[in-house]
Amino acid sequence: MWFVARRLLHAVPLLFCVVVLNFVLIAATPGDPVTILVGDFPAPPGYVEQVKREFGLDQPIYVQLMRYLGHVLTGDLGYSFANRQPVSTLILGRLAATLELTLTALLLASLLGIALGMLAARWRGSWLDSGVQGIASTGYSIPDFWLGQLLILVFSIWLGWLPSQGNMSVRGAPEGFAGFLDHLRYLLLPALALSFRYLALIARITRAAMLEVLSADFILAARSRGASETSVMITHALRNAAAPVITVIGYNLGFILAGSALIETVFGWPGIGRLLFDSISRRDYPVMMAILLMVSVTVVLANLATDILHRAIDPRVGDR
Amino acid sequence: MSAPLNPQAEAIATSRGPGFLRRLCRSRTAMLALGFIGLVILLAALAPFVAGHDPMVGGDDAMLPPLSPGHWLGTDDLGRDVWAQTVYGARVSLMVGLVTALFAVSIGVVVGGLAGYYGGWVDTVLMRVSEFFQTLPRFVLALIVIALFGSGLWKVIFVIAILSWPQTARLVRASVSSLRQQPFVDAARVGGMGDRALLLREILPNVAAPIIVTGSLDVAAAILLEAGLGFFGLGDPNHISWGSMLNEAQQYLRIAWWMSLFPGLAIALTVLSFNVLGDALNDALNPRSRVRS
Amino acid sequence: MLEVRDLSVEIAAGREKLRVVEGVSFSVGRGEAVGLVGESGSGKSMSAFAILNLFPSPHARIAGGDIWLEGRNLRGLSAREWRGVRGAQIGMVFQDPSSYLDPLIPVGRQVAETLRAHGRNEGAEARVLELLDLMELPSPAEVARKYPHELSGGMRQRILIAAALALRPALLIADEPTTALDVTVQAGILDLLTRLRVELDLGILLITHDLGVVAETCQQVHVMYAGTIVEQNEVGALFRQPRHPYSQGLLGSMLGPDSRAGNLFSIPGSVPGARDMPAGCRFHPRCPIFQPGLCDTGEPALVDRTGGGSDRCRRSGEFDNAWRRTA
Amino acid sequence: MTRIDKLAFGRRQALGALAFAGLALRPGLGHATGGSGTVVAAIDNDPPTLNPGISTDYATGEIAAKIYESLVWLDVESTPQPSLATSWEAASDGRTYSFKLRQGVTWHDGKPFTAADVKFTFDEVLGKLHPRMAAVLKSLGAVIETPDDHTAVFRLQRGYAPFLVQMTVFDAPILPKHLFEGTNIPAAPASQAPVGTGPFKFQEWNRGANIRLTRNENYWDKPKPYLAEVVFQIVPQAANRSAGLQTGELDVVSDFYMPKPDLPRLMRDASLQNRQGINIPAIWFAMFNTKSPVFAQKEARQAVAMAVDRPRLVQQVMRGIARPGVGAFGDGFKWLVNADVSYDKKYPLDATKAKALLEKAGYDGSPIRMVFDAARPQLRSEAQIIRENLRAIGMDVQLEPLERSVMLDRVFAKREFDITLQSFFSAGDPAIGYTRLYATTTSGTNNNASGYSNPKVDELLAEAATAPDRDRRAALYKELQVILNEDLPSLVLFDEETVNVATKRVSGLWSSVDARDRWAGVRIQGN
Repeated sequence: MWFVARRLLHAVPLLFCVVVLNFVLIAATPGDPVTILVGDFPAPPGYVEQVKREFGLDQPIYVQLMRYLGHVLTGDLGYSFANRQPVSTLILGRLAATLELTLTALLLASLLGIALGMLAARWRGSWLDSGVQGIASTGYSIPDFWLGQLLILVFSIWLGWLPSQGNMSVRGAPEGFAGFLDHLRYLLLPALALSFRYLALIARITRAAMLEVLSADFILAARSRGASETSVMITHALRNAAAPVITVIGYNLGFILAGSALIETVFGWPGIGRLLFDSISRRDYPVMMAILLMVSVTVVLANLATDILHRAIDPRVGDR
Repeated sequence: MSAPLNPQAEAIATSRGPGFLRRLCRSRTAMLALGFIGLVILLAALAPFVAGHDPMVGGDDAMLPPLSPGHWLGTDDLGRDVWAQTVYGARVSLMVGLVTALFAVSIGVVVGGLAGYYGGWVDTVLMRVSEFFQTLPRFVLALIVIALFGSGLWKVIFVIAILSWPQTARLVRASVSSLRQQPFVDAARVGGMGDRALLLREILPNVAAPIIVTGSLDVAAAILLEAGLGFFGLGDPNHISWGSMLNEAQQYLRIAWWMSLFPGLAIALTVLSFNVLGDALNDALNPRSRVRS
Repeated sequence: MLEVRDLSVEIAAGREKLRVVEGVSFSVGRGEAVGLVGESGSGKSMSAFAILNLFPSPHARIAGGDIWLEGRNLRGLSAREWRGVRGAQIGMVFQDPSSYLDPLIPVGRQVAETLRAHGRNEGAEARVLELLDLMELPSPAEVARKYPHELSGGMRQRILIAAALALRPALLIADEPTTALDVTVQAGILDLLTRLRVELDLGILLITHDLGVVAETCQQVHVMYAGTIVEQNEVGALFRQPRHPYSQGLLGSMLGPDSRAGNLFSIPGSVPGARDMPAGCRFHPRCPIFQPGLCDTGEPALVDRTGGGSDRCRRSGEFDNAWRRTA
Repeated sequence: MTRIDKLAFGRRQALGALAFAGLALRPGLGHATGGSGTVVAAIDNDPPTLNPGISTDYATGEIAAKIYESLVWLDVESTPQPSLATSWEAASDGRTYSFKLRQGVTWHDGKPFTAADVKFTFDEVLGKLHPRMAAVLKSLGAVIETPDDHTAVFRLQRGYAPFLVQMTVFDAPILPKHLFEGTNIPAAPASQAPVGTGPFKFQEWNRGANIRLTRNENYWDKPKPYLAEVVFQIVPQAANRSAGLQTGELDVVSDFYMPKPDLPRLMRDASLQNRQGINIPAIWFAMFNTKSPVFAQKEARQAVAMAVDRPRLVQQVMRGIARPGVGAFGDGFKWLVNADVSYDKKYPLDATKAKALLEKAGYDGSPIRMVFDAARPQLRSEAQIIRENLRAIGMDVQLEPLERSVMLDRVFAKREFDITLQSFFSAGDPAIGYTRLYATTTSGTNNNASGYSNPKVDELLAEAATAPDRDRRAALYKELQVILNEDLPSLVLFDEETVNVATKRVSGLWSSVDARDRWAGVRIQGN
């Protein structure tokens, strides 16, 4: 418990810095957010001032920062003037789609990555191992958005098997299981594109961790006691290899979230990533700040969760 | 059958001398990667001679498919030669990758070196700062900064470098702080060597191995990040880059797939080469251990 | 009880095959402690691992010879049968107890692993406590629940010994069991081993580079150099009069009670690798009494000497201490 | 759906997705009677608001045009036709317009529509908040009188030729007074969940996914509307909007959302129909900063006109769906084109002459900053071709794509550019949309940032805007072209041409000049 409290305490100044940085960064940029509200024709002069007042943009910058900090603490992420909606509502509305995409990708990457990594380590030097290593290097090098384009090109355009846009049938998906399948068709390509990089990373780390553990002295000791290979794998190898793998998965959670910005844009997935891109082009300050904050908080929390999990597995952690 | 007392010390000891080069040359993939990087560098350097066309000049022959006469990788929507653009694009990608890695490694070495060598509050402060930078989602932040402050080659390089150094810093710090306790460092200190000289002459040469490895991986990461920015239309419009080629190809995916295929392949292969090289360097410099990311 | 004959071990390095142990023979009786001594790289550990047919590297394998254990030749056993031998008939203890214990599992369970691996699940816990008690560990129940990092080096080594002896094997192989420990702790472990040998009528094969450990613990000693045994004798006899220049050198480098820092001796040079093994006597490049034409042609055989023991030196018996002659 | 409901839905969905059960949790379809079928139209993003009275956002208009109505609508000839107004009279001096309003019309919430709604809309919303109309109404000094519940009289202080043309749902939607009065209009609930008089009622807005409208059972023009439901599906990737048409997932895609590269293919597709060329004119142009050292000289601007390959721009930027620019006002309004001074005559492609002109202007090879909105990929292609053309005559062009608000600031507030690429929408009359391109201005965005100021031009433009007689106006505009095609404060690159595409199952589309309008009569077969 103390450990968790200490880690939480440690995260607070980090989060504070993130909030301030986000604000400063966005506030320091050129251009006036009000102009984006103005359409094709000159705006009436009074209107601009009214909008500025409405969103507190006429206040000095430090007042805006204080106001923002106060609001963040009370859970109010501000009001999006481009969308004319509270930011929290906006984000909440997109959260489900993003969670679905990122968690699916993470699950896919973890399951496949761990399986491939273990197989490669078990049959080190075989063609399977070379294959997995090939996938790992490639996956880590291919730009995921380009992979997304290729998937669309092959599976949507050339083969016509899967849809390339959105997250459900335009004309209302069927109910129940059929609806689930319909949904899956939309989920598959973006989840694949998003997961490939992490699959590669996880496979690679799993392989390395397994190799390291399998050559560890205590494995030899276990074998010297007559333990069978299966028992050695399960009781010792897996458990010990889990720590680095979990670390990689946990530390990348936030980055998958960030990476979904590209993938959601390529696949028209109605999530936070696309909201981010839209708000960037609309210069929707509160939304940009909120998303940056959210991703950063996710990173911090994911790291925290990873550390806690790590400690649960490894009794040595935290004793120093 | 005795295990070395300090595996790191041994790994570093083995990193010197001809064994390293021999091990590197033994890896066929590493040689392939090195060859490809060499090829890309050569093409980029000789772009005006090998491109065959001005990459910025098009004409009425728009969207010719590959293997068309005079345009063996085809042409883009404005009739510009895809091969010429790919060759010139290599210049930007390489420049961004190499310069960024150089920046990132320099900052990382300074910060990590100071933190690892002095320890104490210097270490705490510097590591907190780098931790803070690591918490920031790199791509999202780069995206926002470039979108807000406008694009330009140097801005892109600067932003990527600023976001890339912490990893190197942490690595250098770990190496330095473990090296600091090594007997040979103690010996040098007893011998009257000053802090600066000690850091520069005794410690840094010994952390060169991990630095070279991360440097190579940094190049790959930077190229990828630049491509992502370019893809979002945030690349420098006055230079041809693979990322912005992909951005322009996006809307022609259905009718001119080659506009997307070749720059994408160029990115993937170049990044792959730097990654493979980084791995091979790591294996060669440090045969007993593997770098974890 | 244990009879090793003409044992050879090979390590495959790429297409090459390197013999790291060549024609080693020795035996260990019940209740007897036999030392296998040599510098690192001499092949002593490899010989020990070969007895379990278990190597730290997947590239090593037994290349020849026989291993008789209580009348049964272990060579030719299936993988499954080998597993039945390990832990049950032969226990093994290692050099650095901290790395040979799984850091994530309480030590009690690691001791019990020996029992479970051989299907003795019933009463395993009680048996573990009994064993820990036998190892002279205080409050066994508490210790069993601890993780390796919570124990001292000596305690960890006792845990390893407990795990090795859980099924009362006839033979214990101890590979440098005290090297990684403090001197004071070393003595405790060696005393424990001696006590166990006597109480359990245990055969012990002790691998070490430290002749002092051998002197304290063993009855028989085999000196290994570059993959072969160069001299074999009873401990007393060997210490009184080593015949092989290598043994003489080892003995000379021993830190006796009367030695001072000034006269610390070490054999110059290092053990040759299997790749560049010298022709003739394997020790000749480092030997102070090397005689060209005699020592560098044809490998000398291990010859039984009158008055017990055997050695591999062609000039055996010419010098009481070959090193002092040159020094 | 109220906002509270949507919030609750969002949470439920978030939790559901975590457990992968959220897939089954989907909003129920609207079950309207009396109409049949759903038409799915594409938009590219969530609109900023669903209140057309405060935004000219394209998606806002696309959706609001089905929910709201205006006094008149424009047919394909841009002739006003009755909508909420059944008839109208204009005084001969062009300064008084009197509208008879339709009786028996109710808002979607059942409240009756009256002249008070019209007056409120113009006075409180359009006159204050509408990006285009606020300025227009102010400059006209418009006063609205409502002698009875079904009459609205507009009194203007000066004549304004395009007045009626601007009374459409895009510039002058009529909003319900009872829902907006006394509220902060942009933030009012009815700006998110609109209530209109039009053929379709707002049903729900799934942010990032779609906006659903259902049939208005009490629509005044029975038996219309024919459709049960209209769905606006958000499809952000342009290429996939055209794919959606081919797979049948989408029924209608407006020109604005149509990726130009795909048009030739879609126009050949037998399962699709399209309408090409009928649109409210709009021009794309390159504006010069006449206060910059390089382009202060007319010759430098003329050199650019001779160097830029306008037909190639049309071919490669717009995939042939546009008409190369001919003069200061384009050729979208056929009646005003002055062929005698057209670009084709004055500025044929000629690099040698262009170089000579450039030399005469004293160009020293200094870099030229070309500024444009980074979010528009077509401008990027346009800029690249122009850069190539200008490099051929020795100009060193640097592209500066900027985020929109920064671009607006740089171009219209600070005038830090040499050339900027823009496009202006005429909104149905040159006086509405194009006057701002040449008239002297001192501030504001989207107007004449070239620094060009010519009293004669200002005078002619003002008269052309107020003259009630079209022949007189045509003469004035032709005279303007003589001056402007010579002075070239801006070079018109091409006239937009629109192509709206729909599946053949849909009928009754596109009866108005604006493809987004008049959906009451739309039908769909087979669903």
